[in-house]
Amino acid sequence: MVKMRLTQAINAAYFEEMERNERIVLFGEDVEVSMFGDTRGLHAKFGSKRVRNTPISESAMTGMAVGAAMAGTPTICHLMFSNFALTGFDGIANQAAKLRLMTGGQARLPVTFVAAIGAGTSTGAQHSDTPYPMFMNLGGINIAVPATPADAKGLMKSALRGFNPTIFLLPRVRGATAGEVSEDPDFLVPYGKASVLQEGTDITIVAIGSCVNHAVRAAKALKEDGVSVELIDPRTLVPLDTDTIVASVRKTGRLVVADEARDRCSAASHIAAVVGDEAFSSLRAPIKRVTAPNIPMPYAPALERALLPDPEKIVAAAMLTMAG
Amino acid sequence: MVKMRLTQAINAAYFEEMERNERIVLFGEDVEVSMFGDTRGLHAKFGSKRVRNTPISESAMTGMAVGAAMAGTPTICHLMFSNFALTGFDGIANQAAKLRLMTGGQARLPVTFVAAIGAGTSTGAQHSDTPYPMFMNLGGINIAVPATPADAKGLMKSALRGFNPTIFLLPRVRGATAGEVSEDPDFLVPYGKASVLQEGTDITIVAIGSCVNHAVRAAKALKEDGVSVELIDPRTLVPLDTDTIVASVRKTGRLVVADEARDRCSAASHIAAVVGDEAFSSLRAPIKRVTAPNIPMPYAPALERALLPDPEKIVAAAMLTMAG
Amino acid sequence: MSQPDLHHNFTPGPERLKAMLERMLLIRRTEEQLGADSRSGELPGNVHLCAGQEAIAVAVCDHLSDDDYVGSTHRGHGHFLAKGGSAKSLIAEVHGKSSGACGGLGGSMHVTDLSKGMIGANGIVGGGIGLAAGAALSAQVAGQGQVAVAFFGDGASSQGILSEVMNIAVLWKLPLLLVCEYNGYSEFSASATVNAGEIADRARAFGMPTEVIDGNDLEAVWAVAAVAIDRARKGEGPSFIEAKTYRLRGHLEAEDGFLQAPYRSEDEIDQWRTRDPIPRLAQRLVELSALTATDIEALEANVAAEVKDALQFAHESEPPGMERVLSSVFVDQRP
Amino acid sequence: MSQPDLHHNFTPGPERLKAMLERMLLIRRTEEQLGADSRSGELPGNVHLCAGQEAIAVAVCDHLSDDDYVGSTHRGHGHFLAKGGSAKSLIAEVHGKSSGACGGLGGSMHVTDLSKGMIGANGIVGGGIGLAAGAALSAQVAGQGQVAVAFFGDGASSQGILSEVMNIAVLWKLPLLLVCEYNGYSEFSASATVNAGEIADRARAFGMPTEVIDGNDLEAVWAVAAVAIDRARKGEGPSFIEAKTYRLRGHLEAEDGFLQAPYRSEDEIDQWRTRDPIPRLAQRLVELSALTATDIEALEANVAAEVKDALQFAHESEPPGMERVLSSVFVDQRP
Ligand SMILES: Cc1ncc(C[n+]2csc(CCOP(=O)(O)OP(=O)(O)O)c2C)c(N)n1
Ligand SMILES: Cc1ncc(C[n+]2csc(CCOP(=O)(O)OP(=O)(O)O)c2C)c(N)n1
Ligand SMILES: [Mg+2]
Ligand SMILES: [Mg+2]
Repeated sequence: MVKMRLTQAINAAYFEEMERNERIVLFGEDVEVSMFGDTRGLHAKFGSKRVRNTPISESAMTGMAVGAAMAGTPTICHLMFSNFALTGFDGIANQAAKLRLMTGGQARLPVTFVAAIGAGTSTGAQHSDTPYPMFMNLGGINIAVPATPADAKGLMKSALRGFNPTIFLLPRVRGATAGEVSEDPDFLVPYGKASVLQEGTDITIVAIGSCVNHAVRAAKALKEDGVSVELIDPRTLVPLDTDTIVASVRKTGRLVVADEARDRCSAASHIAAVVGDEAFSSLRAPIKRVTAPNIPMPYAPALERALLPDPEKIVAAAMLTMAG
Repeated sequence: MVKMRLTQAINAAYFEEMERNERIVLFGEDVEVSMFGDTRGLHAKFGSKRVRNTPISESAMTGMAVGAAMAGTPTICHLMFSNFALTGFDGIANQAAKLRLMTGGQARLPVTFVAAIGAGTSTGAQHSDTPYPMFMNLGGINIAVPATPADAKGLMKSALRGFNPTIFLLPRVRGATAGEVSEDPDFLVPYGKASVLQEGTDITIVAIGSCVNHAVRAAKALKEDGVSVELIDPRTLVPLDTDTIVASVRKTGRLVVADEARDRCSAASHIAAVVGDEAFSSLRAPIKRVTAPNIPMPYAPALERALLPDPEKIVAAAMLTMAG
Repeated sequence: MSQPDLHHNFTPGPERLKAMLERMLLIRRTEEQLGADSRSGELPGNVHLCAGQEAIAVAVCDHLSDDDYVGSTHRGHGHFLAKGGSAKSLIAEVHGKSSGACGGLGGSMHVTDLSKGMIGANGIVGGGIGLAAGAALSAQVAGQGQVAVAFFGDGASSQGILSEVMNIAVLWKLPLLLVCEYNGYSEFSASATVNAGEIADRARAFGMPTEVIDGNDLEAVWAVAAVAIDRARKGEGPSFIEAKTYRLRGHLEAEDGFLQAPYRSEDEIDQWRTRDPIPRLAQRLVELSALTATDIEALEANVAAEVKDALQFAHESEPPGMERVLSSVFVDQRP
Repeated sequence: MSQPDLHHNFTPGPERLKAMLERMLLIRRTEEQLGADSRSGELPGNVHLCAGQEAIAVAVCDHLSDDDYVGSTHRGHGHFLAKGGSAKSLIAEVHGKSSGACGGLGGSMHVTDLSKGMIGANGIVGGGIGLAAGAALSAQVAGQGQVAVAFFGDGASSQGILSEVMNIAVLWKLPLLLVCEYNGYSEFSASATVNAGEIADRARAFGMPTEVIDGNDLEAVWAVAAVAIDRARKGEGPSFIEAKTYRLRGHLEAEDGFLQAPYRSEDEIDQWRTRDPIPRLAQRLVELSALTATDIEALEANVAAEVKDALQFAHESEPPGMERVLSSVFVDQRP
């Protein structure tokens, strides 16, 4: 075990897997310099054949990543901010998510798209989206949203050993939080297995990405008020471990979902819909969603803070639920 | 009143509004020929200044439509199939949906993106998506999904008289269904006002786009079984008339949502989440979603039929709910 | 800009030409069958036929092995067969059968045979360009001398992804051949109304060897492709071929159902019929004394038998079941 | 391809040059203030400064009125001020205040002033190109002789949307001027590593009048832009200017926080400092006997006062409230 930040954990995963599998390549705009730090050192170590800066060409990048994967080369396509995934969306939405089905299962698509999500640093509406709900609706692509360095490393390593297209999202404001990470070269985190961060009996809180940290704090505050929280981080949104979530709510009877995405058709909405269906008879109160409102993110810091989920909002939602 | 098909109703809306407002322009690939028929005759009538075939350049098309609108020209950007909206997604997701907010409310964006949605004619995975859930999550763009010729005309006319970016989606398999349409030049259908197609007391069915017709048939079948259905078509998904839906479920205590989109983070999920929250104490059974599974659409006709919502699936979901 | 010349007087020789003539015939007759099936309402979906354009696919793919890659378009039957795909798996696929190339899950616009390096027809105009460029990157990293070819239309040339790919391919010296099948139309729009300037000039601007050739002259295509593919194999980077051709059929078989007026003249079509690459190559082989009328009949008979077999195979095959779908979304994972 | 020449010996005359010098100074000093505020941690978000590139924005916009449109980039402060935006509304915006150009909702990457025809900085590289082309379409339909200018970087030139827009602009003869601010870098990548061939050649391929000029020579930019904009106003279609320049500051002010090593040499930066367009124009005016040392001091003092006022204005302004947000998503509709 060693303590590292989330971006360092991803960096370690790249290093280990690119050493283990000589075929893996990585490209993206300025991945040599590495603005976020996750690709730092890779070019020096693996050279220009396997690590390449690209021009600003998101359509070609996503399309090429899929083509390279289809031809047998596991490919990491680094898209910097997740909004730029929308600029080059065809390769993701119309190709990566569909090609295996369209080819009748012929294609293996070991391609991993990496991008940062989330607001909180006043980068404005075009650099602050949390678009995983859109990706979840695509139907043919895995989605990882790690909230801890260990999960980041294990999920990235699993993606790079697998054969399914994956969107790997870094919660931006969590990049600097450190945590213990295994050094076992075969440390993997499976897709579709939620992490139960804390067991509890009164209420289930499901938190995604940047909201996990908020939820941890909220759970502490709630504990002081005598509320026992079961805290679940799904870690991957596709596949989504609804079994763990539903089982938890069957036990607690209450659910709050905290998700930085805009509310409409959010991951929170979907989880609420599934639980509302499958755990209906156990529910003792309405399921509450703590999400961002249905608007683009403004620039001014106070507005950003006011709009984003935080521990207080999660506590408030939980208390409302407890009262229900 | 005159009987016409959905695409004819849209055609009539274009004609009337383009005559009324000389500034409106329309462009898209082969809009002169008009594969769907909705743009037929416009070029002959309004000429090459206002009606233009474009090259196959979805990124430029969406970006230019937004820029033209921002500069004061109401613009219809015809994208043919909704999957191609994903090819040119930046102009929609990063520009249209965000520019008014980013400019602090300076920009008016009278831009209407038109595209066909849905499967059912074996056009394969890249021509069969129903991506409105993704658009709903964008947060700054209106979405119309008319299911009748009258709504199609009225919603299109409202979009063309307004100043908000709008995605106008034609349910493909409904294109040929005829219905009565007003000839009043000021016949408008408002955004955010659901249409209650049938009042009932036992169960609420919310149906979107191509599912409306299925739901009408399902309601007939259910009536024969003595089940009284309240049938609601939201008509616009942004804004979404949750008030009407919630009020209905408060009355009936039961809800089925039928939506051709993939289930995960679908409109159905979102409506279920909102109703599960706001009408919690009235619910007598779990809310059921009749949606497409989380996979790209296959080609073979029998598979398409098996995967898509239909009246039988809606009836089955309703009966399950009635039993609950 | 001085760029290497792709023009050489290479020639395939009569035996190879005869094989290519047969391949072209197979494409033509297979598509005639599919066109008839589409018009009779037997086929689901739409079909886009490449009749008249076969020389380009066949001549280019003659230089490729199964280890090389081809990315294609919505009009991909010809590329599929030229790359070595079988008429059986093509016809079964378009008929939506489990024995089809993609198990009946893809359809006409998605015919793919990875075992032959055919990475797929694509329903997104421009989509195949990105995929082929990615395959070229994979080939370059693998270092085994494989190449990738992207076929695309004149209409597709206005998609931004082409410009992006040309830039990257030159910068990275990718083993990529870009083949623009200039058939003069983008759906129902004449090319000049949707393409400014000469398409080939766009490629030249990036510093890529570029040739404009008669795409209905199989030998001409073959000769230029020989040089371009050889360059790619040797690590000398991408090339661009603009091949002028014509589609003798409609944009899609169903177009008469919605067209209000013709978008091209009967005259124009007739003119191009006289330049049909198949009789043209046959004629050439006759002139070379490499082909007799009897030979032609034999070729036609072979091809007819193959198409008939394939159709019967398709008819006798089962449509795909749901299990096939569920196992075809992810690898080792249920959707 | 023979295309019209944009090169002429038009000259703005000393008074106009002096006004442009002052505009450049205003941009420089305003950005110096914003840079300092960013580095001191007073500003939210990131700022990208255009120091060294001011001549291009100022010379081009000198030909434009408030009815003309400018689409800009992430590095848009200079375009905003050159198009007539005020330092007050710029500084207040970047400080996130309600009195800012966008009420503090946009920030540095989105500064917009529609009343001046400045349709916005844009956080998406290439985004402003599409918007400006759309504005050009609007102008063409309106038929009042308005024009639109798209500013974008050398890095942005590899975005496919540029190729798409060039094609459409030529086909439709849009009143559009495309201005590539070639500063040699795309973030931290030297241009030659991300751009194959000459960018201007790509424009030529579409058949557009195209010039490559010294972007630090305000008069040269002015003269070429004069012709291009005149052509656009007369309905003669789009033009392309590639203006070679250099950014004297980092890609973003915060870059020292994450850079492990410099990506350009001190030497290179020093060399370009000697070509700074501001002293260069001042020198030229002195040579023309149109400017004295006292004049320069007066200009500097004016500008300093304006920046100081603007900063104070920003400091004294309130941050935006939630009501402003809720009314800024839709027109006549709550989000
Ligand atoms: C992204 C996208 N936009 C539009 C279409 C609709 N479409 C299908 S084929 C076609 C024309 C293609 O023209 P070209 O590239 O010249 O190929 P050709 O049909 O002539 O072989 C269009 C516009 C599409 N399939 N994908
Ligand atoms: C679509 C998109 N991709 C990537 C980025 C990240 N990015 C911001 S500026 C920049 C470089 C732009 O270079 P250039 O166009 O030359 O402009 P310059 O910064 O030199 O003025 C990049 C890659 C972005 N903002 N948008
Ligand atoms: Mg064509
Ligand atoms: Mg630059």
